[in-house]
Amino acid sequence: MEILMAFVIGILFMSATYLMLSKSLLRIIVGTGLLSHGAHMLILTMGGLKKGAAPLLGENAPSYTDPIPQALILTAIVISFGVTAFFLVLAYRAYQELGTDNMDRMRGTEGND
Amino acid sequence: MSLLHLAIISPFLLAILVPIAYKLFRQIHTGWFVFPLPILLFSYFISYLSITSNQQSVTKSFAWIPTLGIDFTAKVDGLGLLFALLITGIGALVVLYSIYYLDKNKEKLNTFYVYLLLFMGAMLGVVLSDNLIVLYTFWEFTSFSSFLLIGYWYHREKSRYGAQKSMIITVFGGLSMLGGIILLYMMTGTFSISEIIAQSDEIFSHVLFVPALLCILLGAFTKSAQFPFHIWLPDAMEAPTPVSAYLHSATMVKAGIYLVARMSPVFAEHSLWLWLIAGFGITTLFWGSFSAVKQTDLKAILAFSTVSQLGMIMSLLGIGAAALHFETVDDSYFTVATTAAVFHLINHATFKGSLFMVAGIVDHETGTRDIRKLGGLMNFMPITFTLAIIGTFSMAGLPPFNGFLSKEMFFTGMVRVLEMDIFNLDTWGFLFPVLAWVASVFTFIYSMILVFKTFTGKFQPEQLEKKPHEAPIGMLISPIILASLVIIIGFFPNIISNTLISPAQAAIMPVEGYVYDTHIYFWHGFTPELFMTLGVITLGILLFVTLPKWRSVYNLFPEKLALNRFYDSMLEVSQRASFNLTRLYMNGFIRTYLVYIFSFFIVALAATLVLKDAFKFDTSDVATIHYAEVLLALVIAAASVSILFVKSRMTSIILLGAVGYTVSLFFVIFRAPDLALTQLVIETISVSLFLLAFYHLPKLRHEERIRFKMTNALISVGVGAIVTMIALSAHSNKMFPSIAQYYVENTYKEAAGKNMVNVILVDFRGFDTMFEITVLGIAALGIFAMIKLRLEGGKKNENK
Amino acid sequence: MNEIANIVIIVLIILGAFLSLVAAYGVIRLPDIYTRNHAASKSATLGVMSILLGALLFFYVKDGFFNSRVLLGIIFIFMTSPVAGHLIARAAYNSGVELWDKSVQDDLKDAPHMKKAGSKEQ
Amino acid sequence: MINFLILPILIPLVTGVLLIFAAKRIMLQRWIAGISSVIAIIFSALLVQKVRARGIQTLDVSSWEAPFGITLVSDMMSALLVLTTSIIAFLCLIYSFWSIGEAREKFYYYAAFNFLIVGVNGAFTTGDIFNLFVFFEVMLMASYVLLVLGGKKAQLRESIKYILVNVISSALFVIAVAYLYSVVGTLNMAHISVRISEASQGTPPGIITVIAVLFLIVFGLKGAIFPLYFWMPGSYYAPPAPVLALFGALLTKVGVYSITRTYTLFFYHDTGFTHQLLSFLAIMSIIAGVIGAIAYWDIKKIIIYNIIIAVGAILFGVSAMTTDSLTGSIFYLIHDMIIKAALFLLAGIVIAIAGTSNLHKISGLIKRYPGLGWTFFISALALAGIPPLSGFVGKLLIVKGGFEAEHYWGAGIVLMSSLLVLFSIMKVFINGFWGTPRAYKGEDKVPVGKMLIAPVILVIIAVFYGVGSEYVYPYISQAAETLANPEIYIEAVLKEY
Amino acid sequence: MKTNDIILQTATKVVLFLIVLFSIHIFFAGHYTPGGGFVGGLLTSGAIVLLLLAFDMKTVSKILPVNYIHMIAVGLLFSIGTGAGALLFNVPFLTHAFGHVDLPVLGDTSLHTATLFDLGVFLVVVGVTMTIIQTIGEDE
Amino acid sequence: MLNTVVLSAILIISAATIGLIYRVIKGPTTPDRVVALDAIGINLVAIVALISIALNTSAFVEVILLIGILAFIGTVAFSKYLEKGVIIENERDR
Repeated sequence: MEILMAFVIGILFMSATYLMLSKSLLRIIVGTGLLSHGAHMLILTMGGLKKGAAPLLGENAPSYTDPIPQALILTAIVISFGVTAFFLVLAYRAYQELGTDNMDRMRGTEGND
Repeated sequence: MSLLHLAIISPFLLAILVPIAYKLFRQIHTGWFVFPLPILLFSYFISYLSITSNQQSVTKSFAWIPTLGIDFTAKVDGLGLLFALLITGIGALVVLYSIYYLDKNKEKLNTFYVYLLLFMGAMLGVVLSDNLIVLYTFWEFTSFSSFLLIGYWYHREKSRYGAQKSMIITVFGGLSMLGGIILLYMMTGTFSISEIIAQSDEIFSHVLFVPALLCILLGAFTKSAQFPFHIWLPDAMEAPTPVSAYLHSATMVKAGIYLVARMSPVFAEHSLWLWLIAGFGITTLFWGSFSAVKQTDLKAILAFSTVSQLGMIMSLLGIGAAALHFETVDDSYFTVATTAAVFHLINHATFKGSLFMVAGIVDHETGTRDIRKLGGLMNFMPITFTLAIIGTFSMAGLPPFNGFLSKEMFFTGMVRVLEMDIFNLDTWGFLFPVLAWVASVFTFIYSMILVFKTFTGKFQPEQLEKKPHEAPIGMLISPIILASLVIIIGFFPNIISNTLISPAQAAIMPVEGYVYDTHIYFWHGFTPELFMTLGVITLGILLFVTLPKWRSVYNLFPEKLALNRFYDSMLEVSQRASFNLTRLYMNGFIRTYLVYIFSFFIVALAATLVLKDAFKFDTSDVATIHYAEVLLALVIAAASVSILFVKSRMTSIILLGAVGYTVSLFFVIFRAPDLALTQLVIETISVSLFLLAFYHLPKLRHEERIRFKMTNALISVGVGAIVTMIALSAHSNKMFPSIAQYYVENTYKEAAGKNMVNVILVDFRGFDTMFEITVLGIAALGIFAMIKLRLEGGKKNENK
Repeated sequence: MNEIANIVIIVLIILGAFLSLVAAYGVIRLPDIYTRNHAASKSATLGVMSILLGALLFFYVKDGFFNSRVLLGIIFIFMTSPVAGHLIARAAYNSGVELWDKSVQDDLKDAPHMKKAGSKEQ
Repeated sequence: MINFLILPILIPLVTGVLLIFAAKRIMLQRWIAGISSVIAIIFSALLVQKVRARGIQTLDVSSWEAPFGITLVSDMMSALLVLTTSIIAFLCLIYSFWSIGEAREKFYYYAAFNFLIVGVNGAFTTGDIFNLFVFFEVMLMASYVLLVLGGKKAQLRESIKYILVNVISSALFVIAVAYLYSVVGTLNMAHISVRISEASQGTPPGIITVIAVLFLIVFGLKGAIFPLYFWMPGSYYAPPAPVLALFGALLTKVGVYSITRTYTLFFYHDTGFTHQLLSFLAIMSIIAGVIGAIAYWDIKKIIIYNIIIAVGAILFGVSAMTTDSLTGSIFYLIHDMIIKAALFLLAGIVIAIAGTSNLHKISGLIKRYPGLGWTFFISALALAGIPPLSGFVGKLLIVKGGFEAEHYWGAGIVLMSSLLVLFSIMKVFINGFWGTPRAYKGEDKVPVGKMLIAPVILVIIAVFYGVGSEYVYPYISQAAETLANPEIYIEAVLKEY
Repeated sequence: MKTNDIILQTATKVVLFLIVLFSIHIFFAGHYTPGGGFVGGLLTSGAIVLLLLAFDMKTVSKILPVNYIHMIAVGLLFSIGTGAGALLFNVPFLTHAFGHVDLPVLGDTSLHTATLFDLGVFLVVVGVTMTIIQTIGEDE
Repeated sequence: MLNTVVLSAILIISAATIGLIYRVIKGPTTPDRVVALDAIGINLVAIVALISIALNTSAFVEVILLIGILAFIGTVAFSKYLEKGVIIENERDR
C-alpha cells in the first residue's frame, strides 16, 4: 500500500508542479492545493499505513496506527487552509487591481532598472 | 591606556570637538583649533628620539579583544617614530597652510578638519601599532579618510570619481593584506608583529608563506600606488591641495612603504620578496617618471612624480632586503640601499610637500594649474618661484639639495646590485641601474618642466582667471619651512643620520647586536654614481630643450591600452555585464524562478540519491493493498492529472475538490477519522472560497490555452519522480520505532482522553495547535485588511 | 437473531448499492438537467438511506444500541435531500437552462417573475 | 521561573492579540506595542544572561518529557538571536510610528508586526522540528499580511510570487519532516540527532544525506541562498521600509539559522558531501549576490542583493565547521541582522525624501541631511566589514575558519566580496548623498529627525558590537561551542542521554 | 431578483438546530471520539453560513451581533490564557490539569483545562471562517 | 458473507461515483455539475458507512453526518449562486 501511495503522491506532486508552472493564477493556486494534499498524504504514508485500529482508545484494539502523523497532518491541513484562503483572496484582489490573472502580465520590476 | 595611546587617539578625540568649535566660533578659522595638536604631538614624539636613537623601542599595550589576540599594542621604534614625526610635522605645516588656503566663509571647514584629523590619527595608528589587526584597522581608516578628502568637493564629478577609484583600489589591497595577516596568524598564532618577526625562521618553510607574502605585498603596492595600481593617485589630486601635499605625497602613500619596511624582517628571506618589490618598484619609478613628462596639470605632474618616487623607495627597500643574505653587514656595503630608502623617504616628504604647496599657491593665485596656460609667473611671485626652484632641483637630484644626496645613494644601491650573486641577480640585475638611470633622466625633465613652464616663459594673463600676485605670508610659511629643510638636510645630512635613519634601518633590518651607524657624505669621489648623475643632467637638459620635438613619442602609447581605461572599462563592463546577466535570469516571471528552484530540487536530490546510493526498495514492511484502494488511488491520480488538461476554471476547481474528497476517503481507509472529518470540512470551505474568489474573473474570451510545454512537463515529472523515490527509500529505511507507543500508553493515564490525535493536538503538542490557530487568525486579519484597505483608490473590477 | 439481522443488513446494502448505481446511470444517461436531478435526488437518496439503515442495524447488533449519529444522519439526509433537489432544479430553471428538446410541457414558461432569468454563467 | 524562555514568544503574542482589540485607536496601539517591545527586550536580555550563567535552558511545554512533547530550547545562539530580534523589532516599531501611515496602523499593522516577531522568536527557540514548521508558518503568514497590507499594485503582484514560493517551500518542509520521521521516528531535534548518530556509525545511510539536502533546499528557499534566491529581490522590493527592514533583517536569517541548526545538530556525519555542497552554494550565493548588487542603481535592490551576499558568507562559515568559523558565522549573523535593519531603515528615509529609490534621480542629500548621510556612511562601512565596526570580527573569523578548513578559494571570495559590497553600497553614498543637491517634492513633510532615531541607535549598536567585541565574544563563543558539540545540546534536552 | 425561499428558510430552521447540536457534540466529544474544537468550530460556522444563505447578512448580524475579528482575539486569548495559567503555578507553559467533579445533575463529570484550550480553538475557527466569509460577502 | 457484500457494494458505489465524476467534468451546464456533485456527496456518505461496517468501527460515523451537512450547504450555496449570482446577500428584498 505504501508503495502505491508513494506513486499516488508522486503523481500529485507532478500535477501540482505542472500547474504551478502555468500562467493562470487560478491554476497555480489549484496547484498549491494539490501540493498540500500530496504533502499531507506523504506524512501519513511515512508514518506507516494500517498498522492498527484508529487511534481511539475506545476501540480497545491490540494496536493502533501512529497518531503522531495524524496530528501533524491536522496541523498542516489547518495551516495550509489558512494560506490557501489568504492566497485566494489575494488573487481576487490582485485581479481587481491589476485586471489580469495571467502571471506573465504580473511581471516584476527586477529586470528593469 | 598609556600616554602613547592617548597621543594616537587624540586626533580622533579632537575630531569630535571640531564641529562643535566650528559651530561656536564661526569667526575664527577652524584650522586654528586644529593646528596646536600636531605641534604638540610632534614635540611629544621628539621626546622619543632619545630612546630610539639608541635603537631601543617602547612598547605599550592596551587590551582590546584579547581573546582574539587583538591588542592595541603601540610600539615606538626607529621606523615608527620616523613616520610619526613625518605625520605630525608635515601635518602641522599642512594645517597651517590650509588655514590660508581654504576660505573660512566658503568651505565646510568642519568636515575638512574632521577628515584631516581622522587621517592623522589613523596614520599614527598604522605606524605605531604592533598588532597587525589594529594596523589593518587604522589602514582602512586612512583609506576612508582619504576617500572623504578626495570627495571633499563632492559636487564635482571628478572628485567623486577619484574618491571612488582610490577607495576601490586601496580597499582591495587592504582586504588582500587582511588575508595575508590571517595567513600569518595561522602560521604563527599571533597578530603581533614583533612576535611574528621572532618566528620568521619557522614560517619561512611554511606552505602558506608565499601566499601570505603576496597578499601583504598587494596591500602595500596598492596603498603606495605601485604600478599597475598607481592609477588612483593622479585622480586623487581632486582633493584640496593641502590634502594632496599631506596624504598623497608625504604620508598616506608611504604607508605601503612602511608596511614593506616593517614586514621585511619576516619575508626578506625569500627571493620573491626581493624580486617583487624591487621589480615593481623600479617599474613604477620608470613608468611614473615617464608618464609625468606628458602631463599638463601641475598637480598631475606632481602625482606621477610621487608615483615614481614611491617606486624608487620601494625598489631600494627591495634591494636592501638582499643585504640580509650576506654574512656581514658591517661595511654597510649592501645596506646602503635601505639607508637610501629611509633617507629619501624623508627628503621626498620635504621637497614634494613644498612643491605641492607651491602648486597650490599657483592654483590659488592664478585660478589654474594647467602649464599650458601658465608661464612667466617668476616676476609676480618671486618667493614662490624660489621655493619651486629649491623643490624641483632637489627632486631632480641636483646639488646642493637633499635630493641629490639620496639620488646618489640610490645609484650606489642600484650599482651594487651588479655585485650581488644571489637570486639570479647576476643575470638580470643589470636592469636595475639601467632603468634607474633612465627614470632619473625623465625625473630631471619633468622637474624642469614643472618649474620653468610655470615660472618662466611667456606670461599669458588672458588665460588666467585671476591676476597673479604673491601669496599671503601665512600660506608661504609652510613651504618655506620645508624648503629650508631641503637645504639644511642637503648641507648637513648627518643631523638626521643617527637620530632618524639608523634607528629606522635597525627596525627594517634587525641584526642582533649590531648598531647601525650611518654617515652620509656629500662627496664620494669620482664614482660611477657621479658620472651617472652628470649623464642625467646632460641628457636631461638636452631632452628638456628638445621636448616639443620628441613629445610625439607619447602618442605611441594609445589611450586604449592605458591602465585608466582598463580600470574604467572594467568598472563599466562589470556593472553592465552584471546588469545584463541579472536581467537575463531575473526576468520578473515567477515561472522562470520556479523552474530554477525545481530544477535545483531535482538535480540536487537526484544527484544525492545516486551518489550516496540512497535508493532502497524494500517491500517487507508494507501494508496490504485492497482493490478498492487501488480504485481510489486511480481516482485521485486521474483527477489530478486531468486538471492539467481541462479548460474551464470551474472544472479544475471541481476536480481539485474531487481530489480533496478522495484524500479524505483515504484518511478514512487509513484509520484517521479526525483527519477525514477535518479534511472534508476544509475541502468544502476551500472549494467554496475558490468559487468565490474566481467568480469575479471575466469569462474567458477564448478558452484558456493550455500549451504543453516540454520543460514544464520534464520538471514536473522530475519532481514527482524524486518525491516518490525518496518516499520509497525513506519508507524502506525505517530504522527506529516511532515514539508513538508513548502516546498509546499515556493518553488515558496522564492526559485523561481517549482520542489520541485530539489529545496530542490539545495537550501533547498543544503548543503547535496554539500557533496553528494563530496562523489562522493572522490570515483572517490579513484577508480583512486586504479587502478593506486600498491605498491606491481600489477601483472595482470593471468586468463585474 | 444475528443471522436474520445479517441478512437484513445485506439486503439493505445490496439494495442501496443497486439504487446508487441506478442513480449514477441516470445522471449520466438522462438527457437534461431536470431529469438528471430527478434521478439523483430520488434514487441516490433512497440508496444511501438504505445503506445507512443497514449501518444502523449493524451497529445495533454490534454495540447493542442505536448509534445516535447514524440516526441523526438518516434524519438529516431525509430532510435535506429534497430541499437540495428543489433548489437545484429551481436554480437551473431560473438561470435559463434549456429543457430537453423532447420535453412536452413547461408550466413555468409564462410565469412572469421567472422570465428575466439572467444568462449568468454558462 | 522555568517558563522564562517562552516569554520572548509569549509577550509579542499576547500583545498582538490585544492589539486586535485596539485596532482603531492608534496611539493606544503604539503605546502597547512599544511598551511590550521594551519588556520583550528586557526579558530576552535576562534570558541571555541566564543561559550564560546556567547553560542551555529548556522547557518541556505541557510538561511532557522531552522526545514526546514539544521542547523549547534556548541555547546561546538562539537566545542571542532572540535578543537581537527583539531589539530590531523595537526599533522598527518606533520607526513605523512616523513612517507607516495611519491607514495601515488601523488595519492591524502592529498586530501582524507582533505576530511576525512571535514566529521569528519561536523559530529560534523551538527544539522540535515540526514546531519549527509551525513557527515558520506563523512568521510567513504575518509576513504575507505585512507585505500585502495597503494593497498597492506592486504589493499585490509581488505578494503572489512571495506566497507561491513560500507555499512550495512549506510543502517541501512538510515532506522533509515526513521523510525524516519515517527514518528516525521522532520529531524532537535532540532526539533526531541522537538517532541519526546511532544510525550512522561511521557513514550515515544515504537516505539521511538525501534528507539533509532536502532540508537545505527548504531552508535555503527561506534563507535565499543560490540558486533559490530568485524570488527575493522582487518580493522584498514591494513593502514599505520598516517591513522591508524586518524582512531583510529577520526572515532570511531564520532560514540561515535553521540551516545552521540542522547542519550542526543532525547532519554532521557526512560533511564531505553535505557541507561541501553547502559551502559551494554559499560561495555561489556570494557571487550571485555580488553580481546583483553591482548591477543596479537602486538603493533597495543594492541592499537586497547584499542580503544574499551576507547569507553566503554566514553559511560559508557554517560549512567550514571549525569553531572559529562557527563563531564567526554567529558574529556575522547578528551583525548582519543589525546592519541590514539599519540600512533598510535609512533607505526608507531616503526614499521618503526623494520619492524614488533610483540613484540616478537622487543626489546631494548629505548637504541638507548630514546626519542621515553619516549614519548611512558608517553603516555602509559596517556592512563591508571595515574594522572596528560590527562586520569585521565576524568576517575575520569566517575567513580564518575557512583558511583553517583549507577552503582557500572560498575564504578568499568571502574576503574579496567585502570590496564589492563596499563598492555597491558606496555607489549609493557617492551618487545619492554626494553630488549636486536637488530639491525634492514634499521632502519637508518627512520627519527625518524622528525617523533617524531607530537607524542611529542601530548604528550605535553596530559600532559597539564591533568595538566591544571583547564583551560580546564570550557569549558568541559559548554559542559556537554548542554548535560545534551537539552533545551539549542533546544532554540539555534529553537529560538522561 | 425577488424570489421566495420559503422552503429553504423553513428547512434551514430545522436543519440549523441539528447542525448546532451536532457541532456541540463533536466539540465536547473531541477528547474521546473524533472531533474537537476545530471541526466543531467549522461546523458551527457552517451553520452560520447556512443562515447567511437562507437569509441575508443584515438579518444574520441582527441575530448574531458578533464582531468576528474580536472573536478570533478572544479565542486566542482563551488558548493562550489556558497555557499561561501554568505560569502562575510555575509549571511548564500549557500544562493541563484535569479532575473529576461531582455535579448535582450531571453526576461525575471530568473537568479538563484542555477543554478550555479547545474552546479557544473553537472560537478562533468560527471567527476566522466568518471573518473571511463576511468580508468577501460584503465586498461583492 | 457480510464482508464480501460490503466490499462489493463499495466497489459498485465507487463505480457509480466515477460515473458521476464524468458528469461533473462533462457538464454541460453548471447545474448538471451541481447535481452530480450532490449525488457524489450522497454516495460518499454511503461509502463511509460501508467502510465503517467493513472496518467494524464506529469511529467514522461522525463523518457520515458531516458529509451530509456539507453536501447540503454546498448544494444550497451552488444553487443560490446560479440563481442570483451572489451567494450571500447583504440585504434581502431590495
